[in-house]
Amino acid sequence: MQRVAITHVAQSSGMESKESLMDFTYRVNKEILDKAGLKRREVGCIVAGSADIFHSGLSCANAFDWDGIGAFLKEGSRAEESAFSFIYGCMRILSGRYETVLVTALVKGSENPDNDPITSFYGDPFYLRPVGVNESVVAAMQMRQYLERYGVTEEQCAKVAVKNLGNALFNPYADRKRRVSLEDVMASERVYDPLKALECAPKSDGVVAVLLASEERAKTLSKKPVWLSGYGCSMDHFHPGDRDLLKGQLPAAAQRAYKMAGIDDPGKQIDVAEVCEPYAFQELLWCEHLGFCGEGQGGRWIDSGMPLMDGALPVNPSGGVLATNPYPARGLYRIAEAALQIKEEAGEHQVGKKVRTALAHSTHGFGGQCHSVVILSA
Amino acid sequence: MAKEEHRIVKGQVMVPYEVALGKTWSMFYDFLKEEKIMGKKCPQCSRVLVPPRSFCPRCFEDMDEWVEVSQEGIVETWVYVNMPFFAQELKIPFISAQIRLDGSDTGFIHQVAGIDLTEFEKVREIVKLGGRVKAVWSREKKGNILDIAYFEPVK
Amino acid sequence: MAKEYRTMRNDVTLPYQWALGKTWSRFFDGLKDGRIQGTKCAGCGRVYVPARSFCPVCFTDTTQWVDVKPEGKILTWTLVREKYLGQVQEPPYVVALIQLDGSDCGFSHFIGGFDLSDAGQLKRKLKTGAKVKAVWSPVRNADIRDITCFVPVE
Amino acid sequence: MGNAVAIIGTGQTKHGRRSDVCYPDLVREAVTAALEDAGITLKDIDGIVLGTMPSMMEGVSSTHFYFAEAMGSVGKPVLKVETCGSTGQSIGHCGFFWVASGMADIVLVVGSEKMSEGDGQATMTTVFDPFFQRTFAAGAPGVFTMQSMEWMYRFKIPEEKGREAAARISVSNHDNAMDNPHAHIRTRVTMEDVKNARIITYPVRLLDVCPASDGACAVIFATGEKARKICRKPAWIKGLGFRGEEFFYGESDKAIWMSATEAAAEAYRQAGIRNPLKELDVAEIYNPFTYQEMIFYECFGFCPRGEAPDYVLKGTFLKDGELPCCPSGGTLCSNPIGATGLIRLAEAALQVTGKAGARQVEGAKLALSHAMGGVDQFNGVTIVGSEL
Repeated sequence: MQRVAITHVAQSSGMESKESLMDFTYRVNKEILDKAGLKRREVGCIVAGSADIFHSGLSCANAFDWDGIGAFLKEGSRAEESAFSFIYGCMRILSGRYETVLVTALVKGSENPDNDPITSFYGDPFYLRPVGVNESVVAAMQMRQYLERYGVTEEQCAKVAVKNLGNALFNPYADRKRRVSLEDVMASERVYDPLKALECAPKSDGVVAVLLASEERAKTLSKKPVWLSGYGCSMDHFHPGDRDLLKGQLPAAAQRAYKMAGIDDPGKQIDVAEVCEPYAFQELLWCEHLGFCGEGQGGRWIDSGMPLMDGALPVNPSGGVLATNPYPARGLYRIAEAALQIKEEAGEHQVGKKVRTALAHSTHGFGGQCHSVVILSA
Repeated sequence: MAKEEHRIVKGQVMVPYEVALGKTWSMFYDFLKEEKIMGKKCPQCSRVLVPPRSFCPRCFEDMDEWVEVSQEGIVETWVYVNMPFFAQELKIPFISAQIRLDGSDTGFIHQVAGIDLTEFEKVREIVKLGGRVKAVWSREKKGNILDIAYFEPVK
Repeated sequence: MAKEYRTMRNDVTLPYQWALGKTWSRFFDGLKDGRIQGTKCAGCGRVYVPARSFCPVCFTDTTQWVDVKPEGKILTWTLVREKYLGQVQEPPYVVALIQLDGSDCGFSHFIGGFDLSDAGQLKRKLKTGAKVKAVWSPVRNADIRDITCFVPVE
Repeated sequence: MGNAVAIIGTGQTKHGRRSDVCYPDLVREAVTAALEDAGITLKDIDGIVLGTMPSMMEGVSSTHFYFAEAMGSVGKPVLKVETCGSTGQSIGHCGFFWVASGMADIVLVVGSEKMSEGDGQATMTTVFDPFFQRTFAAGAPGVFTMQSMEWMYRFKIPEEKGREAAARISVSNHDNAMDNPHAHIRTRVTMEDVKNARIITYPVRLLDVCPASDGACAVIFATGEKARKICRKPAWIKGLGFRGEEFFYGESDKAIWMSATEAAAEAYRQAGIRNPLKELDVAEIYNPFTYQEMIFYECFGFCPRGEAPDYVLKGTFLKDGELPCCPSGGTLCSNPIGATGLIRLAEAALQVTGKAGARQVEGAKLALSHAMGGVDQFNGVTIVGSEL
């Protein structure tokens, strides 16, 4: 069977950029090609990751993306969420038809309205949108159930924000850089009760690119390629009321990825995880679903210190989505960060332990309607 | 009253965005204020692109060289637009045209006006593919594409 | 958004006319008449509100219509304080998932009818599992806002 | 070619103004039809690919959420792929690669659009950049007219001849649509009707232009092994290509249209086709405008540059001609944009498997399908055959 590797990674800062989206995209793609020593023309295929509604008011995002991602007259495509783009890029290589694929995700959150009005357009115009459902509303309702069903405390949820924003101080690409205490988080406005302002992700700018290569090509392009060893994805019901918001589809997505990667004890076999947590408590819930701790144990898990930077299974050493949230690009940021940890190129936020296997997770939609899990190995 | 079996719900979506021009496009508009049309030249393929880019999409190299192009050019193609649609900016009838400005290597999209546009048959006697047009400037410059008011046929 | 670098406004406004289809037209006609109707799946027996033309789990057409009670229990809720563009109403307001008696899913709607600024009252009235009932709008347009909101039943 | 992949089932809605159904139900109609055609159930599906045109065409963004149940994706992996008008081909390509990668055995691909719910031309205007070109955009007709005029001028095609050939294309597409139960527009038109129809943007008249349709299409892809097991007569994917040019209209030459030319060349290379006019048995071209269809004939190598009108006038592309084009009635008679490119692929698959009913081209073994997207920016091509 063909294998696929990430050979190079490039990313922009998550902070507000003064550049046009086109130039902003170009800089990062130019950088990754230079790093790999490749010309645009030499890349086999290019896949963009961008979403129309998050795309500065430009419909058919791929049209505007095309020049900046270097895709002029090249084989290519676009997926609407960047973990989708990543796996589509991998499929192109695994098919044996391409040796290299460049995957680039891009957005300028600073040009868009806030995430709450934007995500309300996920809702249908008849039932959900007219009663004010958006991603934060569903997350808050999910959090309330999480607190009540398992007795997880608000403080335990707030600790995620403290941890991730703390980690972000060591990540030069992070958007929100501010040391916050547990008291700060707890005292921040309860914007969607019980969710507090500092527990909700910002909206960020961000361009991130990864270069994928076939096994043979990867070995010539990079001294330390990072291999895709597992992938899983799963979609949930549209109406939040049709699901148990605390069960969801992440366990199914994770099981698919673990099966492919031959992982049966994720808490032990995974060395570091980059988890998509647009709301603080979701990191705890997702860690349960990923099998890092038992059902309802998310609160104890963070109390134990396991997911801290120097813990047994560091989660979001980059600062995660709470620090940097370029919405449609955030999945690929997780994947890129996981790859950097394996490559030992994460710089100041490189975790203390040796990383052989890393997990990257992406989610979007109301209460995590769709989840993707990627396992990378050295 | 018999109820309709299926119905339509009307609605509107308004999403505001504020997009950055970046350095290259900001400068392009600054040049328009001075009544100059500037393009950028690719160091590799030597093409001059108007509107300018900070990079050449084909060669994928930075373009740093500004080049002033002519305010006159050839109509590569045009269309007489006389149909209204939602949120249309220009009053109909208008002419959209692709103009190859002398000294550039790309078609520049703008409008042709300055003539009586009411009757298509008369318009096509004046506006022709391959015909020459030149820029007419707006007196007041607002930093947008209509700082060039329109292109008019050169007699 | 006042920015120190050059930007352009790019406001996208688009008009829509969304088709309800047969099932949802009938559901909203019901609301206009003061009835909340669901559809029942012949396969799994679940009752869905709002009504569905097919069972979201079994993927088979639903044919049986059932009336559910205009009351039910709170599954979860949030108090919205955040203000944002194009919001459906002025905050604060409460959005909840409500399981209507006789149905097998959560129904998204507002909870109101009391002073939301009183934290004590809020906590007392908005307990998960607490009973709520629909308040009908005096003006009905055959849409989801024909129910003004749900109010706690003491 | 690597791993073999085949189409084992297709399904389409009745296209047209479908205000009788809500959007998810429209999608489900196509999905159900495709499953029935393949003789499998949702349980057999390993993954689902969805695509529409821009998210805001119908005012709901990221519709993979809204359609989760309608496309049968709950509990399954999904991919949402979108490339504007060429979406239909791009999602087909994604279905192909998902199966070819070995990560899935059977993948369901769904494309849809409900044009009656939004304002198509106003939405398309938002594809143009807000900095330079949107001010002058006049929806799709404006652009396609500019392109057609440039092409005729470049190759010195007399206006009368262009008009005559375009009218012939309109007449033949309308004739063909009479054989297609899914088609939106099913009325015969005469040459005189076309030439006297209301002017949209000169020289393009109403009957030169596609309708705005509601519709969905689903296509099921499988590994060669599965296909042979499940399907009596699969349609094999022989070659595919997708190309895009610069974003700004006018920056590349639309009379030559490199993206269309090179997308087809890539697909031909993979399929081993050297003389498309001789080797292809049928083509389903994305032809929202009559004049544009002729430009595609040239880009796809069906005839030399500038000679498409001659070939049209001698009947080369008629149903009984040397290379029948759009026996389904084409995009000109049904255009639910996000589905349209996939419909072309589905129609091509039906042709090479002998399942096209009244629109069947006798003995068709090798077929080209195509879609175009953006402001004349993108082109995707897929070639299917009755044999691997």
